[in-house]
Amino acid sequence: MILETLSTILLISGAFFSLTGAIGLFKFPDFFTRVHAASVTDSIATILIISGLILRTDFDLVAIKLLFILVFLLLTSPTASHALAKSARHGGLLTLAEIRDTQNKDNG
Amino acid sequence: MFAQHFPVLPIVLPLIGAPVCMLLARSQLAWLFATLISGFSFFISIVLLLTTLDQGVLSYALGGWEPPWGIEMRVDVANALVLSVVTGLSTLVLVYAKQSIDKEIDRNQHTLFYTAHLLCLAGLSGILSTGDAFNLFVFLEISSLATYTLVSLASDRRALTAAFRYLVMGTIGATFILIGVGMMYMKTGTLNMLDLAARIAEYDSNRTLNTGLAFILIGVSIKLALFPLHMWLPPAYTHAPSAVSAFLAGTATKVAVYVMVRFIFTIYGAEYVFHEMGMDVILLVLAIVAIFNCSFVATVQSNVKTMLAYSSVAQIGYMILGISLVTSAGLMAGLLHIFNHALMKGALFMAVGAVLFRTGSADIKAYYGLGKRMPLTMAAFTIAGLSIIGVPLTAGFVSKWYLVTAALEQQHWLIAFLILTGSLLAIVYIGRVLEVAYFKEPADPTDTTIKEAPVLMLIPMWILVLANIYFGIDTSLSVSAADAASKWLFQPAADLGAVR
Amino acid sequence: MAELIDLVLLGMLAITALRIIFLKDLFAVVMLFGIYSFLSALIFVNLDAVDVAFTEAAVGAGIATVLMLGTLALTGRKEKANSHTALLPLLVVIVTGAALIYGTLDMPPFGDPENPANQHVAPRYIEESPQEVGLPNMVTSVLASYRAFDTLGETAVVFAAAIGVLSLLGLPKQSQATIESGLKSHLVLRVVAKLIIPLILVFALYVQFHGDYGPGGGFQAGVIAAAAIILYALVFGLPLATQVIQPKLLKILASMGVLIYAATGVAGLFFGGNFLDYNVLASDPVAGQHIGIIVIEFGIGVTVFAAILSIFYGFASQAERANIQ
Amino acid sequence: MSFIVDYYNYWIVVFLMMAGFYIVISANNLVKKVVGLNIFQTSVFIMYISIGKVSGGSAPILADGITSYSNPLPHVLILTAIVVGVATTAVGLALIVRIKRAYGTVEENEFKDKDALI
Repeated sequence: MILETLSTILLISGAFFSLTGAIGLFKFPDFFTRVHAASVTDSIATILIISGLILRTDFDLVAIKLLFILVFLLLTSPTASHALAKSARHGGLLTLAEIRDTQNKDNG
Repeated sequence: MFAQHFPVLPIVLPLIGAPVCMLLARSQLAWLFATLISGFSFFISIVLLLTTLDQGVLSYALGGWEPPWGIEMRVDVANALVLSVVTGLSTLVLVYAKQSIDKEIDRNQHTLFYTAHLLCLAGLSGILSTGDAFNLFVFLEISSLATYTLVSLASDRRALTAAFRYLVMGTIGATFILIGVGMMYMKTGTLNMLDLAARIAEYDSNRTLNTGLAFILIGVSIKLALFPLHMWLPPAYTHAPSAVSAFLAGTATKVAVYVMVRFIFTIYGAEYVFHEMGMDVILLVLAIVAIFNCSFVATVQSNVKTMLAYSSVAQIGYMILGISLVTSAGLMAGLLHIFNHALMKGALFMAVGAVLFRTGSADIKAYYGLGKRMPLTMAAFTIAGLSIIGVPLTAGFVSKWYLVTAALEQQHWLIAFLILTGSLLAIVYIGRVLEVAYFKEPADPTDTTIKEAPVLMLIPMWILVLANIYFGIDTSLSVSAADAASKWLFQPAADLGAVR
Repeated sequence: MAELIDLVLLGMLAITALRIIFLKDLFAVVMLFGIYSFLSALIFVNLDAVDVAFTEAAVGAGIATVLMLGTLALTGRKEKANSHTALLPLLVVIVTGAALIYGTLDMPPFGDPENPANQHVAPRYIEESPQEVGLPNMVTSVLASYRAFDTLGETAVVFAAAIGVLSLLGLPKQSQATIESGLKSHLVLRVVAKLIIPLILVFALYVQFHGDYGPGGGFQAGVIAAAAIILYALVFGLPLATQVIQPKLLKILASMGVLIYAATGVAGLFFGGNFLDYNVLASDPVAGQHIGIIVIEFGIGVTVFAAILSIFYGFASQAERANIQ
Repeated sequence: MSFIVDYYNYWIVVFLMMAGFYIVISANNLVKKVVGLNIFQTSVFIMYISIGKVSGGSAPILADGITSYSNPLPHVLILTAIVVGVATTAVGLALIVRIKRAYGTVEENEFKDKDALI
């Protein structure tokens, strides 16, 4: 019973973070903030959802498989976000603040 | 010991041969190996044809699982006949290919050519022998993928766009067939052709089954280049390597015609398709338009390969015409034309390839005065051309004769007249080439590099030419096989089920 | 509940498809196609086709998208504005669609257990295959035993595709890693990739040999193993990858896989059965089935791995070539 | 009403198929054509899998306590078809790469013009 409540809380908060991530992806103004929003969905939301799912198993083979998926995702999704942001940076993309700075300099 | 496995061997041999061929690094070795494999398949097909003429149908359950749970190979007279044509032409083309592709294909791609050819052969044999509707789709895709590769191997860049267009059209066609098979499966729960036939016969008229048939027929029509879905074929045949054109023109579209016959006669039953859905009228009209439209287009082509490609589409019209007459005689004439057309188009494309080999061009200008310089090649072209026209004592005459008789039997005077008029157009386009070859002087009379084609190209070409004459005089084998096949196919589907 | 999820997913697919029609940015089109593919994988899971979903996610969404992106890198990402009117295609599509809708009107209802498709051939697979073939995963039983000839054909199709790409694009020459290539500056990526690639390979082996019991099998395993090497090539550069797995070896492996499969079938002949009959491979039919299925799944895995990887090599070598010029 | 519940799945799938088919025959860009082919085929796969679904059934992997399984046969067919589809895609894309190299464009109407010049 306690486990089930705990798992429900985890699942709902996971769903909440996915939703905020998705909203952020649409609403944020530039590339870097959007990557940030997307990586929220990738990392914290998946951690919460998979932990919630693990609590609902009988702690058998399924739980171990889920644990593997969790570890794998923890390794890959931050790396993917990092690689994305870094490539954008290498490609010469500026953040919104930097664009504003350069514009101010040009004007002033 | 292996006799009972013969129905599956024409597929399995080239299918195993292809990867082995890939491993043989030397071009010569790959050629020898591929030719042997193909020749052996031809031998088995002949044995199968004789056995089926004698005993009727041969059924082979793959994996030992009885149909409809497992996949069944089902060889009867009809597919054994087409199978012999396909494997026989493949062997001759492979013999011919050695020198032809030396000139047309990059050296380090020769093994890939032979591998793709064997895969194509395996796919075509699979389409012919299989008794399972989905298995047919799988083999269709093997042969198609191999064909796209074969076409694109040519060095001309237009071969690439031709292959791409072929790929898009071919995939649309295959997907349509897939949709149709899905609809049939939905209503019957089976994929085995005989089982399908028995279960479809239980429905009187059903909108899902009708749509399924329509999609299959459209899909197959794309594959067999039925007018107006033929637009992929002329560029593909024009720009493909000569050996590939010779092989495909004689086999690929003919196998698709066979697939159409199979779906119409074995699975749905002629009664259902023609009387309830009225498909015969549609096919008849398309066939006649194909004959006239494409023969006309052929008469104005300056590239001889393109001309022959359009002529192929027109000849497919004759086959479909035979089928759409809805009589045993008509179907027999159609099947006979599959056989004869492979002989004549194979020979014609080989002759054109030999000219391309010596002159480097397939344009009609290259043919000026060739009658003296390449007498054997042009003689082969002439005889095979006469066969296309339908001159007596050639194979082409025999199939036209039976076609006209079949039309007259039904009192379709107009159709008989149209068939004969269509032949007149063939006289025009073949005549143009013969005229410049024999009655015009070469553009450069001092050029001595143009001489007779190599022996290895002449032998298979002349085998086909002699076959054209032989089957024009002694029709007993071809006609009796086609006749048995059409009678076999014309039995009501329910009777076929009883054979098992 | 399952129907509701199905409906939502189908709706999302429809939106994705419509978006693809009107987009001109091909990069976005390809990404949306990846999404389309993943969504259909979800539908497959929802409709109980777990094996299919696995394959669609790995092959459709994974490999197809990677190849499309590779092509875009070579051909440019903008579609030119189309001047001719799209009236004829629209007409063709409307007629075809109307025909299909007409066809649906006599279809058996969706999901009904009484449908002909669920009543005729399939019950035997469900009821008998655990005894006859001895595997819990019925999809594997049907795939590898009842309809093994289809699967042989399918392996040949993969082989044919490899031949096609090989003849069109060629293979990279095995070269020293002198050319600047790969993602040298991405330290994090390199470290994580080194950590993950062995894990992916282990997972591929698991999928390969667990296919009898759960979703998976040779196709998925081959694709996953190829993906590991593709990741390696992306991060560390193609020249290094060609030193790990040599292009020449791939040619041999692709052929060997098909031969292993076909040889299993031929073995059936020599032991007195039909082609691809595994019952005769051992004294006990079920044990024979098991041996046969393991061997052919291995053959499939080898061919798929080698074919997918050589296809990737073909595209990558073209990209490399374009970079040098 | 039951009419809609029985068929809604197939109708949406028909729409998806036609969306893919439309992209294939209307697109001028070859890459987009290939994407269209893939969408067309994937939608046909969904149709097949829908045939095999049994309401209340579960995935066709033998398990204790489950009596109703979905039909495994369409799954097998579509596994094959997916692989066939990706094989065609690979060859098609390879052709596109070569066409780009030979013609400098992958727009269908442009290379038709270029061939006419020769």
